[in-house]
Amino acid sequence: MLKLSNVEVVYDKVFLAIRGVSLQVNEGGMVALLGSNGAGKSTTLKSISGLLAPERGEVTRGSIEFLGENILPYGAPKRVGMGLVHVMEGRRIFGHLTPDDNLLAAYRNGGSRARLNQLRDMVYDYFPRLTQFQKTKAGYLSGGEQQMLAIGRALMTEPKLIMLDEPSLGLSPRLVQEIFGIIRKINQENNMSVLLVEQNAAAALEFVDHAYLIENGNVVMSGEAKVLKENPDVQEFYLGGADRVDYHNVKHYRRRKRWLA
Amino acid sequence: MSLTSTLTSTAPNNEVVLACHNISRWFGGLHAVKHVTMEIRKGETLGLVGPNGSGKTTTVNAITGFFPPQEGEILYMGRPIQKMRPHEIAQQGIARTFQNVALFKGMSVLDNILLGRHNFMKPSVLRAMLYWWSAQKEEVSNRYKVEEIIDLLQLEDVRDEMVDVVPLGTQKRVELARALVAEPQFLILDEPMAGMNQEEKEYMVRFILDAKEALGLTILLIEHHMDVVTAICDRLVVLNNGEKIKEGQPLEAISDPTVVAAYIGRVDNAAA
Amino acid sequence: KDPIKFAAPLDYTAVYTFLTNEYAQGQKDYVTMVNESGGIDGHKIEYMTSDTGNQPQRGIEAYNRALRDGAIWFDFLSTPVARAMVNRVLDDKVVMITAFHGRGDASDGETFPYVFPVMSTYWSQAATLIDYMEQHEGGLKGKKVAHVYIDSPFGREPIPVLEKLSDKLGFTLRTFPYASPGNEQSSTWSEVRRFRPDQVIIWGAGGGQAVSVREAIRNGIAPEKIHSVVWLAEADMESVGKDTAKGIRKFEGTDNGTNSALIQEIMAKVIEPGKGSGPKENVGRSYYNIGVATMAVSVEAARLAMKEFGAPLDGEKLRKGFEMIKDYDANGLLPPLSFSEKDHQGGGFGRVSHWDGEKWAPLNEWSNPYQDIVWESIRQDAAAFKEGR
Amino acid sequence: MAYFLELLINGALTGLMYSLVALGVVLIYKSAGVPNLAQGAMVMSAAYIVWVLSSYGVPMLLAILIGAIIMFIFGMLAERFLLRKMVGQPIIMIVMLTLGLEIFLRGFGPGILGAAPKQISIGVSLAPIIIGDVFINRIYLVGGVIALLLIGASALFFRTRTGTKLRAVSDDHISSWSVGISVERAIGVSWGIAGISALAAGVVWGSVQGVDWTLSELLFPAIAVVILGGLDSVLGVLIGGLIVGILGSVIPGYLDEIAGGGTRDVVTSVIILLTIMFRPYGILGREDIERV
Amino acid sequence: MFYRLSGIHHTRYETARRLWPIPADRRQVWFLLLLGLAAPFVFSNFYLTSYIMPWLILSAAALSLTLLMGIAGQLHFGFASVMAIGAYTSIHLTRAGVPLEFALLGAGLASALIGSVFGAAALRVKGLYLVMATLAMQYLVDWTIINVPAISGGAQATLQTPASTFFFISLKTDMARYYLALLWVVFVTLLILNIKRTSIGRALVAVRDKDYAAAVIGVNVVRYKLVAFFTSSFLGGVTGAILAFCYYQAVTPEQFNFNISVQLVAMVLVGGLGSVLGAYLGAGFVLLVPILLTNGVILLSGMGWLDVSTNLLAHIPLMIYGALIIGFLLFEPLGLGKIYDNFRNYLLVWPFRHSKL
Ligand SMILES: Nc1ncnc2c1ncn2[C@@H]1O[C@H](COP(=O)(O)OP(=O)(O)OP(=O)(O)O)[C@@H](O)[C@H]1O
Ligand SMILES: Nc1ncnc2c1ncn2[C@@H]1O[C@H](COP(=O)(O)OP(=O)(O)OP(=O)(O)O)[C@@H](O)[C@H]1O
Ligand SMILES: [Mg+2]
Ligand SMILES: [Mg+2]
Repeated sequence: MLKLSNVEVVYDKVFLAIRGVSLQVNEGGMVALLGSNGAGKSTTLKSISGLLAPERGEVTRGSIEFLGENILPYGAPKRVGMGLVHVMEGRRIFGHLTPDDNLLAAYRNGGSRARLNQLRDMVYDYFPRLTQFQKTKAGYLSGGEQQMLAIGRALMTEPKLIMLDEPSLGLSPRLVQEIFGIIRKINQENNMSVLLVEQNAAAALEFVDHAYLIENGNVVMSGEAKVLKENPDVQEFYLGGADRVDYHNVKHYRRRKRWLA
Repeated sequence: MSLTSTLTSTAPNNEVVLACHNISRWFGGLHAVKHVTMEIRKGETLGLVGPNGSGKTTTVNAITGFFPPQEGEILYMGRPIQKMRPHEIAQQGIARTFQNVALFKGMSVLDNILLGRHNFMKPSVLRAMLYWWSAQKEEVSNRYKVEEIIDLLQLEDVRDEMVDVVPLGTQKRVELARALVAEPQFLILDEPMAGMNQEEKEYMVRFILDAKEALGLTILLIEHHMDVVTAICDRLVVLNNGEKIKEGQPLEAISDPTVVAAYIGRVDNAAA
Repeated sequence: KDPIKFAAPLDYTAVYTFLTNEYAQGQKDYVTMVNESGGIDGHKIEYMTSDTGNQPQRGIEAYNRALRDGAIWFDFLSTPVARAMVNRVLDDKVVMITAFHGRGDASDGETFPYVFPVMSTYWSQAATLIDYMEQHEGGLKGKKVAHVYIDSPFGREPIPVLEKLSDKLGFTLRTFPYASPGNEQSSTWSEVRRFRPDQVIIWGAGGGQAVSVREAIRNGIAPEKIHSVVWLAEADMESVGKDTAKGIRKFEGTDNGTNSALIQEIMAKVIEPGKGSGPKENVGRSYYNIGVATMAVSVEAARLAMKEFGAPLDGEKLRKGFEMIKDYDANGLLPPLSFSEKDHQGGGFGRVSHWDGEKWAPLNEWSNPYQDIVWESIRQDAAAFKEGR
Repeated sequence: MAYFLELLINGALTGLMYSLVALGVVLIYKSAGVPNLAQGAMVMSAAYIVWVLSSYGVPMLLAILIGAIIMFIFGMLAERFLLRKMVGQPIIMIVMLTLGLEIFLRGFGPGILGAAPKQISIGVSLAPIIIGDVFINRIYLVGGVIALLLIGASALFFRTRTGTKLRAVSDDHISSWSVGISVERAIGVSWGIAGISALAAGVVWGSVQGVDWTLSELLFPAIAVVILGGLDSVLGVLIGGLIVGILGSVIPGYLDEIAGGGTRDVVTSVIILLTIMFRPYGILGREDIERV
Repeated sequence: MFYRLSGIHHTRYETARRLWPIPADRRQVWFLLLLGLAAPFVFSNFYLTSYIMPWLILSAAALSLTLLMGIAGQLHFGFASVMAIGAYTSIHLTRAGVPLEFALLGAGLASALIGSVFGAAALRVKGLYLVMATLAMQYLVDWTIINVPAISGGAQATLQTPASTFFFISLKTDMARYYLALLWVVFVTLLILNIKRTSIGRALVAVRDKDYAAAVIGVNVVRYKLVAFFTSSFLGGVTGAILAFCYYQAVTPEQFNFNISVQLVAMVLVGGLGSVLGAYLGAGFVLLVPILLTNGVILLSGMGWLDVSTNLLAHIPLMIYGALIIGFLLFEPLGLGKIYDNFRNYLLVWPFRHSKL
């Protein structure tokens, strides 16, 4: 349902952030995008959701298709209307609004009140913890709660594909597990596709069917999660090897990555 | 550099570097930190863990003077510091990094790190005016220390980049460098490894261990990556809802049932 | 023959917008008339105008540019700009007129040889208004006079003269400032009403004047008791309501309307043939006539200078020309003005007129009362200026 | 006592009339996060529009209605062609942009229509309402009532679903985009509404002091009101307006005589300074959520 | 082509920290400095006194404000009042017989003291609220000057600058006044550049960017905010005095009113926040563009190409000026300085289009 071919993004008219990224997400699929810092993962998601413009970024080449339609000419709100939603890195909830108003703000214009309540109940069902904070400004919620709210807010737009940028960042092990669990539940119950950017590769590969590896703005490897997990490079650089890492004896210099698939 | 050769003992001894006695902090009606007491001894790495919103960052903010505790006492090297302002506390030799990277966006990596030398420089307009006769010497002499740390943390190639364009992982390293050039005795790290993949995590751990070894640091570490915490901390303090619920050896602490229920979730999460 | 260059960098866009257009129209039309009839001894007058936005630095630029181009006469119609220019015109020896604005002490020609207030200064205006009350309103002894003014140097300028007059004539003077720009004066007027004044002087300009009049009437002060500085015009009366404002008085330094021979001449020679520089309706309005009058006096000075010294004119000759003007009434537009090396005000004549519902109608004859008191102030301030320079 | 009452009442009404100008500033800030320094110039432009219409013989009420539509469209256009390009830029740049707009409008209206003051009248009698020895200004009363109505309507508006979306937009443009809120439209609407409130202010103030560029100087008291009440609080506009108006009337009413000069601007300035020292975010303004 | 980075190596920390590490830049700076020194002989007196001198002095003012707004991040919408304090102080001091050299110093100190008092009052606020606090300063200072005749100079509210000498050189000639202005702006420029590259500048930027992060490395946030207010007000005060002595030769309250404050802010912003070059460009833009537009429009209408009423004629420059401000901000929000930078960067990477990858 989502297809990127050869997408190139330039920031500030001069800085090439990704070059020739191609990837695909199928209906109901769960796909992960892995890669080190600054590889261009967030940039890829922003190019899909149309959020590059405010950062002076621009898709200079390639095409992005969603549900068979080329969405590049569309602005971000229109893409959300088509069922494509992006939960941004760093949560970015509306800090001065209550959680309830956060959810309300994301509900589409002109939708019925009944549907609104239904969606809201669904979100509170997934994240019962949010119900306790009816009166507090969302900006004062803890990191994990904000993350839940951000996902819940995205769900209010009734998406067909949800893109999550590092949802586990800064969360406690229990919450990571909880949130991944909920994402899986959402994926299964609503047949919603998921495109997930994660640093926590071990958790992500457990959980998706398919994954892409990005380095330096290029896709260097892609395949079934199961297959990737067995790859020696992935093992060494993303999963910390087969055994527990001995942090006290980490090598200072390492061999180059080769990405032999 | 010859940093690694000036080895200091990393074995904990009995000298208490920092002691919090019964500190509390409210935000409006919210009791974010409840009567927390803890001690950190010289050369030790203490892990501070707990669920999100349990008050870890607030505790650190209390120690560093941003949100002074409304109750209780904080002693650094035996002296009370809870009434001092943040910069005065920094001048005592306490350095920290922030959970959400707090670098100065308008500056290059080098300038950011140079700022860490603030306490060793005498900034003044008059000196700036007389640059060639006065400030230049200071700039250059402090530069040597900065270069040492840049070397230690392997930041050579991004030295002249603007700090907001380098990747997040590197930014965290720059922030660590900025804290280290201040030559602190006590270092607080607030989630230095959030948002890093395995490889970067390993590097970061290496840097922290190297720095600790080279500079003889005492470290307070907040981190959600249990594998790291168990590997490098000497002791753990576990907070939940602002209260200290457990203190002890890392592996023992995180397998405590209350800790597992509140924080870890499943036992095998502890490994990840 | 070479033109005589007059430069008028005026404020078209800021504080003085309420009058600049009409004023400049009057000046231009008069220049057109002079040039149509052959100029001064065959020399045409070149009138250069531009906008200064009431900003001194733009005024200085315009001044320097005009000076380079050979201008010998300047009119800025802006207190701040004119003030920034005083030293310059004195050094460069070119004439600057400051009709109804600028410093009152510049009337002292010995201290300010190149500055000509040309018309009654604010001090003379205050004296004329008080004299009218004294003469025609049953005397001022024991009466109460309220001076309601915009809180700026301009609004405060007449206070020393008013104080001297209150001592002399035995009336009680109270001053009521309102905050600049004067679009909101309600608390000031609450206070004025409670003072129960017998006479009220309003001292402001532009929109603030209309607000003053409205507030005065709203607070039950009869229009006949309201006396204004020269800056009150037809537009303000229309704003308040022509009938509501009936009876309001103001100081007048030039004739109003189109009755005077000079304005008639302009109508015939410039307006009728379609050579006017602006809307016809403006002709004869207060600020138009002031513009005509300033230009008429200046051209008269140039004429006298030309006769005496011959071409080419320069600032010094023009100044002497001004000082040669004796009993000049601009064909009925002006009270008889006489200048001298000492007196650059021209005598300080004026009169009081009132709004009769349609136009301003004079209430008394031209006169220049209490000039001794006025000159006391002039000499005082001029001496201070000399000291500072 | 009557003197005090009169100062109090007229001051309160004046304050409400300032609130009318201030309301536009708050509306835009609350939904777009932009402090609009062109609001004064918008008030002026609105008054010019009504003057032009009524000078063509359009009845006042109709002129106001048409003016409201024009001002709404103007607000939308300002967003479309100016503000939209500035999304994500530092706030001070946007402030400068609105200043540029203010300079432009100040040239445009008086340039096209003539700088001499114009008159509009909404047919309110000059005669005051007299209660005992207290004179109440009729047109201020009208202005005050209009201000109350508009403030009430705005307060209600922000409770609606659209209002919530506008508040979300002021919080974070980019994340509003990410959940499908059309930031452009939201900001456009808020500028449009600010345009309408500018019209109300323009008509009332225009009939008090005449229409010329000095109407744009109403910005300063309006900003004082906004700072006092809180930049993003509609209710704050009401409270701030009342305080600025009353103190600005009562204090000079007693102090001017002693100080021998107009003390109103000083009073206002001191109010601002004190507010900022003791309540940096105004009486009802929201505090920045700063988490270390 | 024009700029080459290759072949330039820094072997010492000193040279890496030079003001203009690229030789081409250095050459440009020398050229401009020489031009500045030769200006009285190159340009006619008219251009010198109506354009170059006010531009230089206002650049110094914009630079002083840049220190506060651009580097230290404290917005100031009352900077003209700071300059007013300097101007009035210097005039009163010289009138009292103090030599000009000391009067300038006194002007700076008076402005600095009063300026930092207001700064201190506004220490807790940022952004727009600071704008308002400083606006209040403008009104309070204006009011004091206007209402205290001893300051404003009596009923006329005008004070002429007395004839003075600066280091034994009489300021009677335009040339002498020009060189004093030039000396001052060069001094301010070097000072700001040096502040920017030393520890004090970094501390100020730190306070601007993230005050809590500055505190954690030992920067006393309160103190540095005050230092910024003090220094910038000092420079502003002296600049105000120079403006009075070299350019206006008289002071009236209107020369330093709120509009001037807005113009100063506009200079800093249109030039580009924090950019030294931008301060020059911004000052030039705000000062000269309205003048040039006015003259241009008059020229056009004089040639019969623009047949409109005087009133519209006078307002057209205002409209264009407003539109230009808007246009530049839309085109490059970081200001004229950034436009120049982009151009320079283009030359630096020429003939390539991108700097990376
Ligand atoms: N607004 C921007 N302007 C200029 N360069 C940018 C911008 N945003 C990102 N970049 C650069 O683009 C590259 C890719 O960034 P991106 O944020 O997509 O990386 P990422 O893979 O999401 O990394 P992270 O793990 O840090 O989130 C980085 O080198 C980054 O410095
Ligand atoms: N400035 C503040 N104002 C109000 N409440 C605050 C503030 N800072 C923190 N809190 C509240 O205090 C509680 C503790 O927060 P804290 O940031 O210390 O948690 P934490 O343990 O660091 O969590 P995380 O792991 O998510 O960083 C939270 O409920 C938070 O909402
Ligand atoms: Mg990312
Ligand atoms: Mg935390």
